[in-house]
Amino acid sequence: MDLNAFLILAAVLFCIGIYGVLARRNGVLVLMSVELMLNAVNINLIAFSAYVQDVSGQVFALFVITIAAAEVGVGLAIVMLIYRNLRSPDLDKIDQLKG
Amino acid sequence: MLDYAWIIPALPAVSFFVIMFFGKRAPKHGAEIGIAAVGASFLLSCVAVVEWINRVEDATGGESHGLVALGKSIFAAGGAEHGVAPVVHTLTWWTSGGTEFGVGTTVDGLTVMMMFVVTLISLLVQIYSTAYMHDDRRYTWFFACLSLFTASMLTLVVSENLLQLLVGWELVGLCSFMLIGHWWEDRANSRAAIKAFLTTRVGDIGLMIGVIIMFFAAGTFSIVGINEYALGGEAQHSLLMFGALCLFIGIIGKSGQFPLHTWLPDAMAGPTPVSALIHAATMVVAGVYLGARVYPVLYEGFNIHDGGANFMAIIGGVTILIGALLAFVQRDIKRVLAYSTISQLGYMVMALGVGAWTAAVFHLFTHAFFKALLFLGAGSVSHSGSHHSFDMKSDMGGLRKHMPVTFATFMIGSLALAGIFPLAGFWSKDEILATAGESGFDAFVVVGLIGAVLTAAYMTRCVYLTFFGEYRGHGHPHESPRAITVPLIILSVFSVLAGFANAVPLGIHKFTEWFEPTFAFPHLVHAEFDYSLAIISVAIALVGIGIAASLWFRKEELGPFAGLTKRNALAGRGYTFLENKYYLDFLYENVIVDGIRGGVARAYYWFDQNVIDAVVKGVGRGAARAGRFAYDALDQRVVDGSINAIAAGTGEAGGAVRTVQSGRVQRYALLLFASVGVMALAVFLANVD
Amino acid sequence: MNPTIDYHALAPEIVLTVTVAVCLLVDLVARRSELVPRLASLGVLGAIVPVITLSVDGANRTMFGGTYEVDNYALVFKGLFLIVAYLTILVSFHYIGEGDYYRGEFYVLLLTSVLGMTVMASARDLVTIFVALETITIPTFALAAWRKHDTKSNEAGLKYFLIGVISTAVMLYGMSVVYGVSGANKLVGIREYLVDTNEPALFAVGVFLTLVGFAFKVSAVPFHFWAPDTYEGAPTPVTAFLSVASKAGGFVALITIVNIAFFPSKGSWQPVIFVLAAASMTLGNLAALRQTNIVRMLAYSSVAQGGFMLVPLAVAADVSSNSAWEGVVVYLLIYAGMNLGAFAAVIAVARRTGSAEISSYAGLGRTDPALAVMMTIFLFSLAGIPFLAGWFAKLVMFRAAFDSGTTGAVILGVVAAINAVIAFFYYAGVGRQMWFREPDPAVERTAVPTPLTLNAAMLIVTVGVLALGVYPQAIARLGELAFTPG
Amino acid sequence: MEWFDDWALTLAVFIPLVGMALVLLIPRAQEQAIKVTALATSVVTAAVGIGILVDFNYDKSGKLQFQADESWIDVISSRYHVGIDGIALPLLILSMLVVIGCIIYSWDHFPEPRNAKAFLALVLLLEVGMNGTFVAQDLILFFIFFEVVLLPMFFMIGVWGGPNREYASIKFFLFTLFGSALMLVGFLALFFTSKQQTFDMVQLTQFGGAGIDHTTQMLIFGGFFLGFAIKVPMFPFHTWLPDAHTEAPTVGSVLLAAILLKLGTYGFVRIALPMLPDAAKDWAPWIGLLAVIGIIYGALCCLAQTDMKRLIAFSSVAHMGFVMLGISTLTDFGINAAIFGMVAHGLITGMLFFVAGSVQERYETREMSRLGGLLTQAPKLGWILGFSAMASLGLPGLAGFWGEFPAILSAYDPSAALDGIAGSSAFTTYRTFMVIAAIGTVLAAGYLLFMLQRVAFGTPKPEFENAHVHDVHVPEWLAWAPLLVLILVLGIYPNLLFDVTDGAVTNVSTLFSG
Repeated sequence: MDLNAFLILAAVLFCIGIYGVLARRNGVLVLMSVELMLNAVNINLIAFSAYVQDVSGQVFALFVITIAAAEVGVGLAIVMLIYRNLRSPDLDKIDQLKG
Repeated sequence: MLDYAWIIPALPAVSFFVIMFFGKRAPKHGAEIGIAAVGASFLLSCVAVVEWINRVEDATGGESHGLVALGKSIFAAGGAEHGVAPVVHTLTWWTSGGTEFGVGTTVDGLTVMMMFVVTLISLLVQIYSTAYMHDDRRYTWFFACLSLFTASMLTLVVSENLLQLLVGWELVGLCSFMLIGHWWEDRANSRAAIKAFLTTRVGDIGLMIGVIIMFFAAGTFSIVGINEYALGGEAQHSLLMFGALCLFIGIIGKSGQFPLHTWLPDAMAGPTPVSALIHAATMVVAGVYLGARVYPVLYEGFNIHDGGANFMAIIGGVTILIGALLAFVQRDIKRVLAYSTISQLGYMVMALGVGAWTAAVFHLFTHAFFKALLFLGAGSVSHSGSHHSFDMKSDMGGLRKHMPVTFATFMIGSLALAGIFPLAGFWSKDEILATAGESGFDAFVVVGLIGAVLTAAYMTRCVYLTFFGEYRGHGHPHESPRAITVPLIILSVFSVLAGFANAVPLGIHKFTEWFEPTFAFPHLVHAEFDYSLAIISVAIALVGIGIAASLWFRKEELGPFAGLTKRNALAGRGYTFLENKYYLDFLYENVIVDGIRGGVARAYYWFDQNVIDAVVKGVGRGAARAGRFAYDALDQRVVDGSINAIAAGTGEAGGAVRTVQSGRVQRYALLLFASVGVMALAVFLANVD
Repeated sequence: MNPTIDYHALAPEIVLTVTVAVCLLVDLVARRSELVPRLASLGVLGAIVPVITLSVDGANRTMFGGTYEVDNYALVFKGLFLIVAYLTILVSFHYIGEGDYYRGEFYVLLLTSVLGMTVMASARDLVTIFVALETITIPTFALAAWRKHDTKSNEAGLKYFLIGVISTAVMLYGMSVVYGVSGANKLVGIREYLVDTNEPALFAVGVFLTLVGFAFKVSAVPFHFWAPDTYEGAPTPVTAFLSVASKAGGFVALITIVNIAFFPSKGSWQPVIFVLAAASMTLGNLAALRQTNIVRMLAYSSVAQGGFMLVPLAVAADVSSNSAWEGVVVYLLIYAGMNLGAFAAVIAVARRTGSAEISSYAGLGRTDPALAVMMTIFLFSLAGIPFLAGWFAKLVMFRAAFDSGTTGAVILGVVAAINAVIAFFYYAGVGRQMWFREPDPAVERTAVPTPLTLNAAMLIVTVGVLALGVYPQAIARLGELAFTPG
Repeated sequence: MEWFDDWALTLAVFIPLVGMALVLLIPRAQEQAIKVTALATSVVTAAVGIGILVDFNYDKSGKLQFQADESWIDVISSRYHVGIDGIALPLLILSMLVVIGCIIYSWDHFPEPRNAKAFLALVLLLEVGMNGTFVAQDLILFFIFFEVVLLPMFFMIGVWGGPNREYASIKFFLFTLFGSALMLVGFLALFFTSKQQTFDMVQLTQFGGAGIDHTTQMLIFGGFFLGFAIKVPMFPFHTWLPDAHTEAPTVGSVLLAAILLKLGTYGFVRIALPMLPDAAKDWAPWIGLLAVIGIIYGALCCLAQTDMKRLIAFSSVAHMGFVMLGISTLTDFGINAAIFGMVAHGLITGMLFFVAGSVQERYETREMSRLGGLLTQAPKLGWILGFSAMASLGLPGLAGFWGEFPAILSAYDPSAALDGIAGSSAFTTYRTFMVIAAIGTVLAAGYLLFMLQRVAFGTPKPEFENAHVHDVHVPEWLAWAPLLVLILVLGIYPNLLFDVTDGAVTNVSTLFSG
């Protein structure tokens, strides 16, 4: 089994996630990009876990999945709140606090 | 008393505090306290003089029991076999690095002589002041200051060491500052006071450094110790030379020598009794006294024994001439006397410079009396004759009729100053010239003679303008009260007689015997009385008087002029002399009158006021300007400015940092990822083997 | 394999968990009552009890196969977190009670976060650290946006959240690399790997990426961008909590992971911390200089303070004794107190003027001298002026730098010294407003008295700051204990 | 008196702290009670000071006495170690004395915005710091006390100061903080480079920097130098001083000039020189250079001033230049002179600031062009101004002389240890310094007389012609009399002080004699 293939896949996914986070203006899409990054991590963890023959990596991945869900939950709630107050999910419009 | 000499300065010092704190409540507002204290000091000084004389007599009588040397009792290498050691007492004053520094008294002939002069003149001045300053608003304060002045001068005189002398020296300066600026309401007066203080302080730099050099050279501040060191032969000559030079700078500043003399005429801003005190017994003679005190240092440092010329003699000579010349062109009687003092101090310094120690000190002694007399006389004139003015040309004239005592005493003083036989000035001045000639300083004999002519001439002018001619003032001139005239009379007695203390041709050498230090001192030259020189100098003085008399008297109407010749033999003789030698008259009508009065003196006065004094003022102004530059340009702009610039720059940087905080969350994310990327790369590269 | 559970060791966490549950229930039954905060504070105090008994006992208790450890180190921090939590509750009591907020949930989330912190203090493997970190962070995302009708609060929450999850993702990526290269999940295992092997450069990158997550938590430059915006927009008690407890949580994680796991691989973490320290101090201070809003200023100040705290960490590898680690801990403890005090005072002032602008502090010394005195004490303590506790924090920081004695450390020490001076400028700026200026008549003041809870919180901190300033041995000993094996 | 020996210094330092706490507890309305408490505190402190003076063993003034050495912060090996010797004793007593004077002086006229409670509390806190600095024998303890004075002075300038007070107070604080931060850095570096790893000043002095390589010593000394030189202040770190003095209330200026500046010079004598003698040798000529620059520069700046207080402030720069010149010679002469100079400057400049404050209170201006004729309107005040100015310009017979002249004297013959360091010959260098310093005395006379002339002499300007000017009143007399008497007494019999300091100073100077 070629570990590198998995690692490269994870890296690419991670980078796509980064791109999404930076380029998307819609809050929801940004959240999804973050999910992409977290999943890249999961691939990494599981691949490594298999490679080093240690189960804790997979446990780690499970925790990441769970917590990512919680995170996205809170995240969506915040985006909703903003949408409710500003009537827009556009992140560019949110710059009251600066300096 | 020689062992308790500290009491003599202590009395007036205590009286200063007593007057200051209780004087206002005293019946005579403090004057009596001051007079009592100085009077007591005077009496004790007399006792000291007598004791000292006894001591010297005992020693020279061949018996050694007089040599109770309380200090060090080593005889100077080159000293006479009958040297009498000074009486020295010390207490610990301060300690540093385990070394103890003393404070105490050194009493020898010079000391007792000075104590006598200082206390006597101070006493007379104080008595005089009770009348002169009668209505002054700071009468009490004035007496307090006079007491302090006397105390300071006496401290200086009895000093055991140079540091203590420096203390007295500065205190004398302080007192003259306070007294010159006594009427400080007028800005001109306080300016004169500050000028006096600052100018002498410039000289004090020299003194201070000189004292330091001598301390490290000789390992002690003690005057006896330093003198021994200077003569010991072990001394490094360059060190002595620097020490002497620095000390001499102090003398220049204090004793009004060229070029630091300009403060002295301005110091006339003070009340007249103060002028008398400053010019006769304290302040300015402190410089000469210092020279006499540490004479071995100057003697070795300036190589006086070599003859020819030296820095000190030259400065003295120059001062004689400029002082005398400047005295010609003054309208203010006190300024005439002030310049005259400068000139006479020049004699003393020159005397020291040519090795005539005894003559210098002797001249100091005699000069004290007649100069005090002249100043007090001038004060008397202004007090009762000219309505508090000192302007000879506009407010005086013809006062001899109204103020006979003042006139007579003033005349005596003038003649003594002019060096007319047999008054005090004659003996001392003559001794200076004789010794100078004897020691091979021929050029300075000529300078001294020229000075004598000029002295006689300007004093004649002064006397004439004040006492002869028509009264030009606006007051009601009358004779001064007794408190003023009595001191005048006493001083005139001394002005007549003091010279006989050392009347060499009469075989009197008492002054030399009693007061000349023989302990740790250079071998001094004593010239024989030189009759030709004496005659020349008197004649020359008479010529001066004559010239001046004819010059000023002739311009008046015939009446007063004729009156003068009848009443005043001296002036008449001068006049006759000139009448008979008309060509001489012509000579100076055209040459000397236009030359000296109109030309040389005025030119020099211009030079003095516009160059020398301008330099003095310019230094002051330059310092102020430098100060403004240092403050405005350097301190506020550069030093403080750079600090403020750093502060401002830091603030700007803060502003720059703020702009990064744009408020856009995705820009933050970009920065975050960018930093992560860059740093991750850096970490990777750094850890790659 | 049945894990043996030491209930005494877990008691603080258990008490907290129970309290959270009870609070939730009570909140359901009795809405809008003051019962929840009271219960919450009781719960926190209750959790302190086992911390004390455990410290008295003093033995190390290891659980779950070495992934969870209750030792002196953990107890010191648990104590800190619980005290901070208690003070935060005191500070929030009226703030949350009087505003337009969900009250019950606020405390539930707060305590959950604290629970995460107590866990963090004991976490000894990557997974537990990750879970603890997220338990700390996720509730605070919500708390930051707690003022739900205020767009600024929303914005604060969003920024915090986004940067937070991104950092988490980066950290996780890093952890996955660390795990993959070392093959160990437990920190001790990672260390063993490092001692035995010459690690590849990739591992260093993994370490760096892992540190990013913590750097976000402690708001170290350049991962601090969220902090000023979030601090300003969030409700002030939340800001206080974030700047103190949450930051401390991040530091604990950082110390644990660096001290136990990464320590032998000096090259991979030391330069990073060095850069973070220098940048945080300098940029934090510079930005703080130009602030007009006090919360924002304190935000930047806490960035800078974070930089100071990183200094001993940056030199720890070159110091033979534990003094550097102790330095971080002592600094952290003192910082927690004074910063919390400062925020409490900000809340108290805002109650009167309704403003957080620094200019609204003008004349506070006249209108409310006691409050102004306390605020002054907190600020000058933050500036490190002696006999206020802050000086000792600064001292141990400098001490660590000079103990190592390497050129880099000395440079860092001098940079810190200069920064300490710059920092004074903005702290004194507030003092200047309070004392040197007349009250601004344009600012409306309501004469509401400062509530008792708030006053109590400030007073406790004031006494602490003064006492520790005069006798810092107490806190120094605590720092020393943390690194003494029980 | 075993008990007293152990506790005297602790009492001297902390009684003011207790007093401060009491003052803070009294309600603000009861101003009289506050004032009495503050005064009583300072008097009791001074009584302890007198006890120390009486019990002090003058034959062993070089030995630390009244020592107390208790554990304090063991973790960083710092101890509560206090003790006093002949160098610190005069300064401690001076500090106590000046504080009493300040409290009495402010009795009836607290500067705006009054608030006697806060003002006196700050004064007492200042006393804690000042007394503590002089008795501390542990570097960390020293540092704490050194810094404690900053806050009260900051507030004193900032709250009770003049129009530009904010700028001045922050500037003061930032400057000194910068210096002390680097000083602390120096302390720590010394701690870790010295073998004993101790902060104990006695041990560090014995250790004398042995074994620390030269470059490190030079750098550590640099830290000390910045810390102390800013406090002194030496050119070019002096710019905080004129601003601070100009804006500070009278009492603030007095305390600043009389005591606070001394902390810097004291630090040089107590810490920098004995702990790092090797580095001190290399630094000394440069310190001497800055000192003489300060003398001339300060004097020149004085000449440009129109504000009386600012003039006095700049004069401090010049006077402290003499003190530093003395220290830089590394000889017993120089250091003795420096300590005398510190005390004298404390008394004299303190007095000058008092008078300047009283003048300002009466005329509501310090602009010298508007003043004049003080001697006619308030003769006693004018007289005291004259007396203080004379003392300040180094008139023999008054205290100022004994700080100035011996310092100049010592520069003629600097420590033999310096030879070969300052260029070709230390003697040439230092003798040049000596001449420059001597010129400085003339400038000093210039600006002080200049001030005296414009303020005291002449007649009042038309705007104040009919003003009713109260002459010196009772609190002023009470506050000033001890200072005036001491100026005179020390001037006449300097051995009072030299005798106390000499033993301790010799300990320092012998480090440089070999």
